[in-house]
Amino acid sequence: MTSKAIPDASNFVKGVDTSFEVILGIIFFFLIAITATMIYFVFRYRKERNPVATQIHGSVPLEILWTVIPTLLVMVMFYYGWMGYKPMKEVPDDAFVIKSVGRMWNWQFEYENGKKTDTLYVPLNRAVKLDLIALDVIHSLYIPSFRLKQDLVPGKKQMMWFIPGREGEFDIFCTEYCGLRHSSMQTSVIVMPQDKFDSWYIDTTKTVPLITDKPGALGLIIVKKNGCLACHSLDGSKLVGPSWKALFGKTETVVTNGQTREIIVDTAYVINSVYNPNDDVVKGFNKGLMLSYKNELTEDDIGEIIEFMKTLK
Amino acid sequence: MSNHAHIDEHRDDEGAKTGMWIFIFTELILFGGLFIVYSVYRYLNPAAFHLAAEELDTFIGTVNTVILLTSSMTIAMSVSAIQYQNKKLTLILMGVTILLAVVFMVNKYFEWSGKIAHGIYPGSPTLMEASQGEILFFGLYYAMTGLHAIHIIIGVAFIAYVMRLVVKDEVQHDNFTILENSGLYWHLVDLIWIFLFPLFYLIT
Amino acid sequence: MHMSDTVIQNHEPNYLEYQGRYKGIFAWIFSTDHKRIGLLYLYSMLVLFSAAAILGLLMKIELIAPGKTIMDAQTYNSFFTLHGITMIFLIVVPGLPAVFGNFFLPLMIGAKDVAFPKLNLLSWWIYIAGAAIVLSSQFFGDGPPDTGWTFYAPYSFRTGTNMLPAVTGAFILGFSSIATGINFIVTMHRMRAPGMTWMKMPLFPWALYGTSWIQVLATPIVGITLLMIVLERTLQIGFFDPALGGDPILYQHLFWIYSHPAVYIMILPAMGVISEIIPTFARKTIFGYKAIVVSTLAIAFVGYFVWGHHMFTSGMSGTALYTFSILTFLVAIPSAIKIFNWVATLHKASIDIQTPFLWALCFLFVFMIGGLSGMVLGALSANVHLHDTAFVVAHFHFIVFGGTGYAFFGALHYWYPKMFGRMYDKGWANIGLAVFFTGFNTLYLPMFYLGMIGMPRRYYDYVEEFHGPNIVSSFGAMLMISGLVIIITNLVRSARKGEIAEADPWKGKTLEWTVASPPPLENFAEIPVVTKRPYDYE
Amino acid sequence: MEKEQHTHIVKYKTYVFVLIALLLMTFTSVAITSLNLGPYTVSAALLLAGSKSLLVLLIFMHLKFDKKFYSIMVGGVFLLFASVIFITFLDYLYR
Ligand code: HEA
Ligand code: HEA
Ligand code: HEC
Ligand code: CUA
Ligand SMILES: [Cu+2]
Repeated sequence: MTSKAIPDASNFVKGVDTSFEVILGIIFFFLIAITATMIYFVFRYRKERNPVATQIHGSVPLEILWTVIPTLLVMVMFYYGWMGYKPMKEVPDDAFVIKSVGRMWNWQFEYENGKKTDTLYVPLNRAVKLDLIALDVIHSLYIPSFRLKQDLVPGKKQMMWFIPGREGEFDIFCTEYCGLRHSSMQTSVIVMPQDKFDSWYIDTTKTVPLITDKPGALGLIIVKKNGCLACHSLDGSKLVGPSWKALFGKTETVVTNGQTREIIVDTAYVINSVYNPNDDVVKGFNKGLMLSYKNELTEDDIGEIIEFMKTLK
Repeated sequence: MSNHAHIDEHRDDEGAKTGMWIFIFTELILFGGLFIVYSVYRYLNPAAFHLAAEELDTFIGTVNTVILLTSSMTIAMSVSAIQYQNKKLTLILMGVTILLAVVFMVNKYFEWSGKIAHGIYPGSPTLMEASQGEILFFGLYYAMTGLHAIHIIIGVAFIAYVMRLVVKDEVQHDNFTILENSGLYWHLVDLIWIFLFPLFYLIT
Repeated sequence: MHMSDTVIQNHEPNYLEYQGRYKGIFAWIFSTDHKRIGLLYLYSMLVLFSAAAILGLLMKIELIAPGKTIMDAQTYNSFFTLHGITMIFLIVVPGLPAVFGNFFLPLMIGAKDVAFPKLNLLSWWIYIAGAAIVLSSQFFGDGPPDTGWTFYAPYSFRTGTNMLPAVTGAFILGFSSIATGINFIVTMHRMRAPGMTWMKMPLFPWALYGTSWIQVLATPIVGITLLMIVLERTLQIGFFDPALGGDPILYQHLFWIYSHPAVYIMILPAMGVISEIIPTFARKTIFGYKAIVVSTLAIAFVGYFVWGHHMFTSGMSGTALYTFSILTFLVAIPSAIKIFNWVATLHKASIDIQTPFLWALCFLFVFMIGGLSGMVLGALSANVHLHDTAFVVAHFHFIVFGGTGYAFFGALHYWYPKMFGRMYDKGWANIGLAVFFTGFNTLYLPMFYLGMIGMPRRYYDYVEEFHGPNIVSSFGAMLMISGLVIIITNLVRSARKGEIAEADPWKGKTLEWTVASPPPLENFAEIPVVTKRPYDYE
Repeated sequence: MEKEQHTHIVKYKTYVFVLIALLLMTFTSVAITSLNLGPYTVSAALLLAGSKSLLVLLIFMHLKFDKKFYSIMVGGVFLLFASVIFITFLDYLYR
């Protein structure tokens, strides 16, 4: 559909683009023909050239003609649209399943062997099925080059599937408005040949990074993978949540059950903030935006995050 | 016709009635939106709706139905009464309608406060423990009967206003469209209840 | 009905001069005269339109380059929200009926006023109250709302911003819309001049008739839906919150059950205006009067059943998907019929090319682009790719701004001499139109392309790939605004300085041209008796 | 505008009969639900509610005595609403 369109980027590109082109052909014909007729009439029958109008009240055959023909044409359009769409709902049984989670405002992909990434890796020429889960509000996973889009609705199981046909990296956007950083909810899908994909898939060293001497390095990785930085800045600027700069050890004003109080940010407080974000809501911020990470993060993980926070002086 | 004020007070009884009917359609559709929500959630949670409906008291519901139907009759009769030029009867019938409406509201009050005393109200801890279907059922119960109750209050106000006009002889046997319209409004309230009743009280 | 030669030269005060019980501004804001109410709406809307349009311009400036240009993301999000709410709920939905419907419906059917003049004034007051409440959301609380005009659940009750006033305001506006609808329907049923049978009624009133029914029968749905959002936010009643068992997709159903018919509330009166302008300047009766009437009613009716095309990617059932897709295609047919009849009217006409006619021609062109791009969106597979991209934004600006907006300006230029008794400068009007039209296409055509290559809508920031077309588009916005400034300045200036207009400057044949310009207070000294069809040039 | 005369006066007796019919139907529907007819309970209750509302519309609200035009409008509105519900359920029934 675009100048850079890759006809086999996925198995759906052809169906979608065909329907698009058929419709485009029909509508361009009408647009040009009608505009041309209109301009011709205005030119030919302007007052100067045709001082007296001929009164014509209508014509039943003509009305029938221009009702029936467009009706047939729109049915053609419907047909192509439907044919291009139908395969999108017919998933092959042997598809490679990846759990895809959308939350404000990042993506996470979980593979069957437990690997988790924020970029989608898929094998070339193999049916891939994404199980789509939204944790907070509606998001929508959109891969323009694949001509694919599906909303992720909280509380509802959705899926999409495709067979990638070209090696390379393609954009993924979130196309359902989901708040402040909706437009930054981007990532990409990386298509690799099966053998390359396999070695990537088996390689677990990537998920257990080398523990460097630098304190907090592991914490930073955990933070990145869970998308905390979508809401928390490290440099003191205010995003959706409070900045983490010099957070640990500072005195924070929070609202607990409607009561305003002061507390010192210590380990227990951070753990509780991550597990039950709505217990103590930092003054000046909104309740309900941060979700609990009870199922995602262990206390050890949070310990690493705290190590990382301590480095942010 | 030279300098006198702009005449906008032309009288058109049929037009006023048409307007009232169209307004009634908008009210029906307003409730219609809630009925759509109700039917979808009922379809998705049949068991929970069943269970939740047991909580409601069919007896109070039936009594209130009888009350509303009777009040609907009295207001309809008042239109005949004014046409027979029986002012006193008209006023009595309208008064009875209002009285019945008040009884309805008193019943409603006891019903609601009973529920609330049991800890069943939107956002209550008891309800939050319940299944999602039950939360939806009671959410809809409060929203729909609440909106209906607001309509009762508006209807009573409307009828009371028309009663004043009858007293002042501004509504008479040859000029009673506004009485008819207040009656139409009251029947609308009745009409909605006719559906609310089985949907909430009788699906056990 | 030929009364153009017997215009009543009375010395009664016209509606602009008349002084009643109140003086000064009160003579306007408490007037029940349909003409004054029409102008009240016109002025309120011009102010609101300018405000919302400037938000649009600022958004375009922001989008001229990726990353932050002049505002941050939160501001951008609240801008398109307010822009969308204002444009839709405050301008294009009420727009044509409230301004031109109020002013011209009674004149065109030979009545002295609408059926319920007091209710009519009340509608305006409700409108102002609703507008004030919507706008108040900007100034207090936790910041301007940021949900988009669609208020999708569950985001709309998760966000911490000031949602309640926006939603409540939109809810209140619904009553204004409903009251106007009721008023118009009854007016047309009860107050047509003697002899004006339904099939002798002009097409603008017909369009208003269809529109009014949609207003009356669809608006309550959005009313109750918004009310549910309010209850959900304040009382924790779980209507749409998945955590409480609600279904967010049901919210979308309810929202679009209203909001799709609402797009026909916007376009039907616009089509009505075009059906008036074309025969007048073609000096020719309209081609296929009955076909146009029938297609008006058909659009109003079928338009109720296509709402699902806004939800093709939301995860509806397959059955619903293809039903909605087929119905979407079918609803295009009546629009097509109208286009064909309008063009056929030009055949063997004797066309007087004046500013309103040029607006009508431009309308036809941009409306076709907007409507035909709707065909692309109605096709399931193309929609999956294009949904929620800039393509949709281009579609609806072409059809909402290009359709309703152009018709609004066309109507303003057409009826201006009747409303104000003066003529604008035709030269400047045409120059303004030319600049505006060029800018319009430069602004929105690139957005079709952006959508095709995958740029999502409601995007504050975008990847480098989308930069080029965005520059062109932003440039177009500035060009278009220059055009608008010329147009509006010309109109504002001419209201005082323009030459005096005669009663029937365009040689129109409908009843409003038979009275003086500006019309006398009571419209008709004597109610006319209609014997002929509306566009009778024989 | 000429003024139409409301000529038809409904007799008190008619209203009383209608009320009796309405009450009977109410009690029937209460009785039916305690019988437990399974899935038919709801349809029976709704059917009765439908007949009740028809009576209210025709007699109490005078549709029977008014111009046809009112009945057509009311019918149209109910039809429209039914179609909207039907189409909404095309989604939920086939998910
Ligand atoms: C005035 C308002 C208006 C009007 C009249 C229309 C008219 C139409 N609209 Fe549009 N639409 C909107 C306003 C409008 N729309 C808005 C505001 C949105 C976005 C909402 C949001 O998400 O914020 C939207 C979104 C929208 C979508 C959803 C896109 C998405 O989000 O995925 C779709 C999908 O089907 C659609 C389709 C159509 C169709 C088929 C018509 C048809 O009625 C068009 C009919 C007209 C023609 C077809 C042209 C004239 C005919 C001819 C030239 C003859 C030849 C024709 C043929 C042979 C077919 N519209
Ligand atoms: C009537 C409807 C209407 C109109 C006319 C417009 C007009 C404009 N819109 Fe609008 N737009 C919408 C309805 C409309 N829009 C809707 C419904 C949305 C969706 C919102 C959502 O997503 O929720 C939207 C969204 C939207 C977006 C998408 C945001 C996004 O998805 O990221 C953008 C971006 O560029 C935009 C831009 C513009 C621009 C530049 C104009 C310009 O054309 C405006 C130009 C006009 C002017 C600037 C006028 C200036 C005039 C004066 C200064 C005159 C002075 C006055 C007097 C003297 C009296 N609009
Ligand atoms: C959707 C946005 C969002 C995301 C994602 C998010 N947070 Fe938060 N966070 C907030 C908001 C808003 C607050 C302030 C309100 C509150 O205290 O609940 C907050 C508060 C906090 C606090 C308390 C800060 C203070 O100043 O006292 C901690 C600690 C925290 N978050 C940790 C995390 C961690 C760790 C992650 C990632 C695993 C994370 N957050 C992801 C929005 C987010
Ligand atoms: Cu996630 Cu937009
Ligand atoms: Cu639509």
